[in-house]
Amino acid sequence: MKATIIVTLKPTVLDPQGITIQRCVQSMGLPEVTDIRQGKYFDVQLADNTPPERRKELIQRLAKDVLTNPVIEEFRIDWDQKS
Amino acid sequence: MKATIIVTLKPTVLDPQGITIQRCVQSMGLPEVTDIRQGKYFDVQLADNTPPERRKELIQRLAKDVLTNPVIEEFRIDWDQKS
Amino acid sequence: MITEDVLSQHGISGAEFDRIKDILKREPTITELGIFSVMWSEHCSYKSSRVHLRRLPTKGSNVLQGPGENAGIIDIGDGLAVAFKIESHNHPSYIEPFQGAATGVGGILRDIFTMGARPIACMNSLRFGPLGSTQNRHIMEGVVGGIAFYGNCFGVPTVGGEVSFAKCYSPNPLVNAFALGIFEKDKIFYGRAKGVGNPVIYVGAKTGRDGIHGATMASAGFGEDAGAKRPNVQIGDPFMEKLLLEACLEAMNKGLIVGIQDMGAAGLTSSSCEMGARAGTGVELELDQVPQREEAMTAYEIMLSESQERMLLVAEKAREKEIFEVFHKWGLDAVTVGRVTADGLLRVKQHGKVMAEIPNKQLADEGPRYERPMLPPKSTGTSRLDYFTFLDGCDETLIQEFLNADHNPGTADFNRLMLLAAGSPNLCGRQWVWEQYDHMVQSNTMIGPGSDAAVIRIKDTGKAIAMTLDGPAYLVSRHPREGAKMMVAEAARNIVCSGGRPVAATNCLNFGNPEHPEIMWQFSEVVDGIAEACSVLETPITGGNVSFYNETLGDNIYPTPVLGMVGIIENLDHVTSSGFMDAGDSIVLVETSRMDIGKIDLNDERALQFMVRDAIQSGLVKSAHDISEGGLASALAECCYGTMHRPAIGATVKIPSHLEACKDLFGEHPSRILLTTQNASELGKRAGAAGLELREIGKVGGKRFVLEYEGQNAVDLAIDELETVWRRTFPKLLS
Amino acid sequence: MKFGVVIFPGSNCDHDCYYAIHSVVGRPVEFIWHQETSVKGFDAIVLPGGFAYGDYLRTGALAKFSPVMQAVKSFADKGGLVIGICNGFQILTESGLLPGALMRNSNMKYICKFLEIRTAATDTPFTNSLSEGQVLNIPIGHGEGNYFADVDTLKELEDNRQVAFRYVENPNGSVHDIAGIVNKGRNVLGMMPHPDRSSEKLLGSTDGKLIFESMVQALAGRAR
Ligand SMILES: Nc1ncnc2c1ncn2[C@@H]1O[C@H](COP(=O)(O)OP(=O)(O)O)[C@@H](O)[C@H]1O
Ligand SMILES: [Mg+2]
Repeated sequence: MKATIIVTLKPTVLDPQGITIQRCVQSMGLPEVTDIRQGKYFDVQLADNTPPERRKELIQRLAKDVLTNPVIEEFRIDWDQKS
Repeated sequence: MKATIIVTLKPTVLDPQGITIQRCVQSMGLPEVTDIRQGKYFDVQLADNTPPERRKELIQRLAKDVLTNPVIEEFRIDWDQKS
Repeated sequence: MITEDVLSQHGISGAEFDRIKDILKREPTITELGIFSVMWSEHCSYKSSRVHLRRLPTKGSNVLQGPGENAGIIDIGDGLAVAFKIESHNHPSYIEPFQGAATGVGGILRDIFTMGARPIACMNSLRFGPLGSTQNRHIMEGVVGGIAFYGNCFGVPTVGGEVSFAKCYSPNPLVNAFALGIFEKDKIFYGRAKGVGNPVIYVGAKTGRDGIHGATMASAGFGEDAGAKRPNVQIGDPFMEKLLLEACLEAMNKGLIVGIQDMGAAGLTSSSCEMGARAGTGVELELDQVPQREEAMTAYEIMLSESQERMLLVAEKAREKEIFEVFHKWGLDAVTVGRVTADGLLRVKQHGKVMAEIPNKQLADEGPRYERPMLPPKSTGTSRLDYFTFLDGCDETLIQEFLNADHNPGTADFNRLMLLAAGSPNLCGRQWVWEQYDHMVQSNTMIGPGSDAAVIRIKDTGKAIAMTLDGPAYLVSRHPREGAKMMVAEAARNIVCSGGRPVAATNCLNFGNPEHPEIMWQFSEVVDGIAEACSVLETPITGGNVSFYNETLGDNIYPTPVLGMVGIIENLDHVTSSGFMDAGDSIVLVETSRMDIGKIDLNDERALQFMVRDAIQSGLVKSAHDISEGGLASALAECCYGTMHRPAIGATVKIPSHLEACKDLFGEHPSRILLTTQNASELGKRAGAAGLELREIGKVGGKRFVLEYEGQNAVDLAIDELETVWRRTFPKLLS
Repeated sequence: MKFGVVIFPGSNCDHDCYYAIHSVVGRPVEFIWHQETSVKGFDAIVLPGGFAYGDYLRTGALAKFSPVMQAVKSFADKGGLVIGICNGFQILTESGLLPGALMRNSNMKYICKFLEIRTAATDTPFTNSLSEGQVLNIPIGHGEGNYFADVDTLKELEDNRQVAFRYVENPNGSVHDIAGIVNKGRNVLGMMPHPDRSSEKLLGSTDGKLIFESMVQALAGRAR
């Protein structure tokens, strides 16, 4: 059982990496790229015998308490129903 | 016009970051989490007047030539049709 | 429109509001109120501390610039000068340890290169609560990571500092960052908006809603709702800062810049009004020109934003274009956002309307000033840790082991105590911290972290600069004035031990709530202690920073002054480090005849420092180490541990017997230095002439660490075993 | 004989390399701004350490798009000597001038310290004055020095004896303890440790100087 957690900077928080990449890309001759924001992506694998109600709680906790710094980031969970 | 590019380490490449997180998770008492792999997530904004055929090429090129190091990484594009 | 509520949100008292109305001769607009609130905050106006700071000695033959500018400056000869300063970033680091510490480093670096100096070294002084708590560990990992992230990328070596632990910093850490830069002494730049009609140019990162009210945040304690204040934190971009450095120095070199100031606390507001106030001019800003990262920002937000990596400069009228070229070369935005005027006013325009109009002088220089009430504590009894301050913050069982040994020396196991001391949080090796810092970039680091003072050579001069940070908070908490004197003395001693002459100092005063009379008394005592010691040791204060309101849920931290001392080493042959060099060298203890605890005689200290400096310059000394926390035994062990150039080396030493074993081994008497030499008798003569006590106490060599006390081997350990404990503790505390 | 030290935005060992070559080794050296499109007139190119473009995205990833890199590439293709130190090594792998990639250190932390590396190949223009197995005392300073290459690439590196240096004690998780490699033509070296920080006694070691001196010797040989 898998889930994907995506952690991004809050929209108003400065993203120096994104800005730098975007500037570079522009000067490389891709002026159409007007903005890039970088985030983190986590593929999480859960043991197959994890009960469904526990899954939800688990992934939530993982996303909220471990993978996200709530001061500057926010997260989003993509549930993957496969496998 | 937006697209999302996700860059992950190739499955054959050891992910020190993932391992560190995995360890942290285990020590938190979440044994159900059997594997975590970390990747990068990019939200890319294109100028609205970019012609559709150019969009595809652009994002492909960005993903392949800039955002990914083919020695260790692979990428995936999520097209976002909104806006 | 401006209600009581609005005033209290801005931390402006009724009396202060009346003054604002007096100055303006009308009600302020909300933008003006915001501007006053940041400029008159404790952080920017020094309203509680100013009356005391005046007592610090600030003049000396080497001082080119004392307090009042972005950094202090001293003359180091050869036409060169160094600028240095220390600054706190405690509150932001509490809220977001990584970014808080990172932007602290960014801020102090800007203060240095704003003056035209190229930063060549950083240090930091860190205080955390005990690492038994997950939260404290998390804070420390974040803070150290943030400092490394910023300094390493910017390309300045982080060459020293200190880390210590005590309960009162849980979970409110102290993060004080120091930076030092070098330049030609006739190329100093100041934050002055001179020349009516000259353009005011904005360079660097775009303005967002970052850190709005950061300055007022740093001026209020944290209650339960600390979390709610979180969105204020700024993100650091060291790459942008590196570009700013190069571009600013290039523009300065080309003679394009009239005045320049970084946008630190209170951002655009403080930089513009302070530059105007210093030059006696007005500054008119057109906010529509300010590069903005977010939509629909109000004048209030733009003026108060604390987005990082921005500078404001005033250029020669005719040379605007050249400035733009330099900044564009480095890939940076530079935009004219206003001009210098003759009317002395800070005038802020947005969308064609005047949003604020305030006299610069009154705003920047004539903020409120308080003589807050002071109250000494009823009595200062003795504390069980007076001899062993390194135990503060340790587990109670560890403390008890030492206290028991102190009371019953006959039954004590000193091998065990030696290992416990070496593995205690305040004494153990800090490699975990400083191996994360690039301490070698710029290829000048002769002595990096881990010795008494760091030493940076100045290329092409045959000279070096020594620097150190010291802040013995526990001592200060016991006796603020004496503690402060001991702090200055120790810092100077560290410089002397590295072969330097202490020249000048900067200080960061971290205190609790100044509205509490006991805190204000501590503050005043500390200032007097620093003033006295700096006068005697001839090391004037060239600047500093005050951080009040370091409290959590009403508990104040220790009064924690941190002193940054800078010295000059005239000849690279004089550079000396603390580690023992060669087997067979004699180990010599030099001290004053008094065996005080918790207080210091500054004249004796001065004699000690002169004697050792002189001995080093005469080539008599192979290594020198100041004895501080953990006493003689710990200092000896530190000299034996492996360095980057040799493995651990043993020593056999007779510990002089004055009191009881535990105090003689681990007690922390001030004014003592350990030297190694091949000419102990010559050193003895010199010490005698100076009225100092000098004893040859042992020899370097072998693989064992042996401390003999009253005819017995009190400590007899393999040095490798001891070193392993010392080196492994820190990573262990964190895992 | 003229050395060129490239300055990328964010390079921060550019002056260190310049100083080592100019004042310690005593050879002519000039800076090359990253916008240059030619490296004509230079006999050896140094890509210095630092954080080019902040090391944002990946170390060395954005620097490879600087105009000068095209010129460096053709210079290298023609056999010119190129040394990449630390960030320079990362830029060389990103640009494809050297195989493999440099990943986060296995402990996830930046590491700055002196350590020992062992010379693994002496038949390169960068190591010709070293002896096989010679141990150098030299510092590292990096967060991403964990060298990675797939099995085939590694085999090729080993078969061609392209590994120039190995760590005596692996600090960062690099495969095969690799601290530095050369390309097949042996005219491009990438190494994580800093010879520029270990060329003077007062900095703690003069071992790094041997690498610059090897280059001088190689260039002198070529000129003959
Ligand atoms: N403890 C102190 N001792 C001496 N000078 C101080 C002290 N605290 C602040 N100052 C001086 O007051 C001035 C204002 O400091 P500060 O507001 O921290 O500057 P900045 O806005 O650059 O951070 C500086 O010149 C500083 O050196
Ligand atoms: Mg300033």
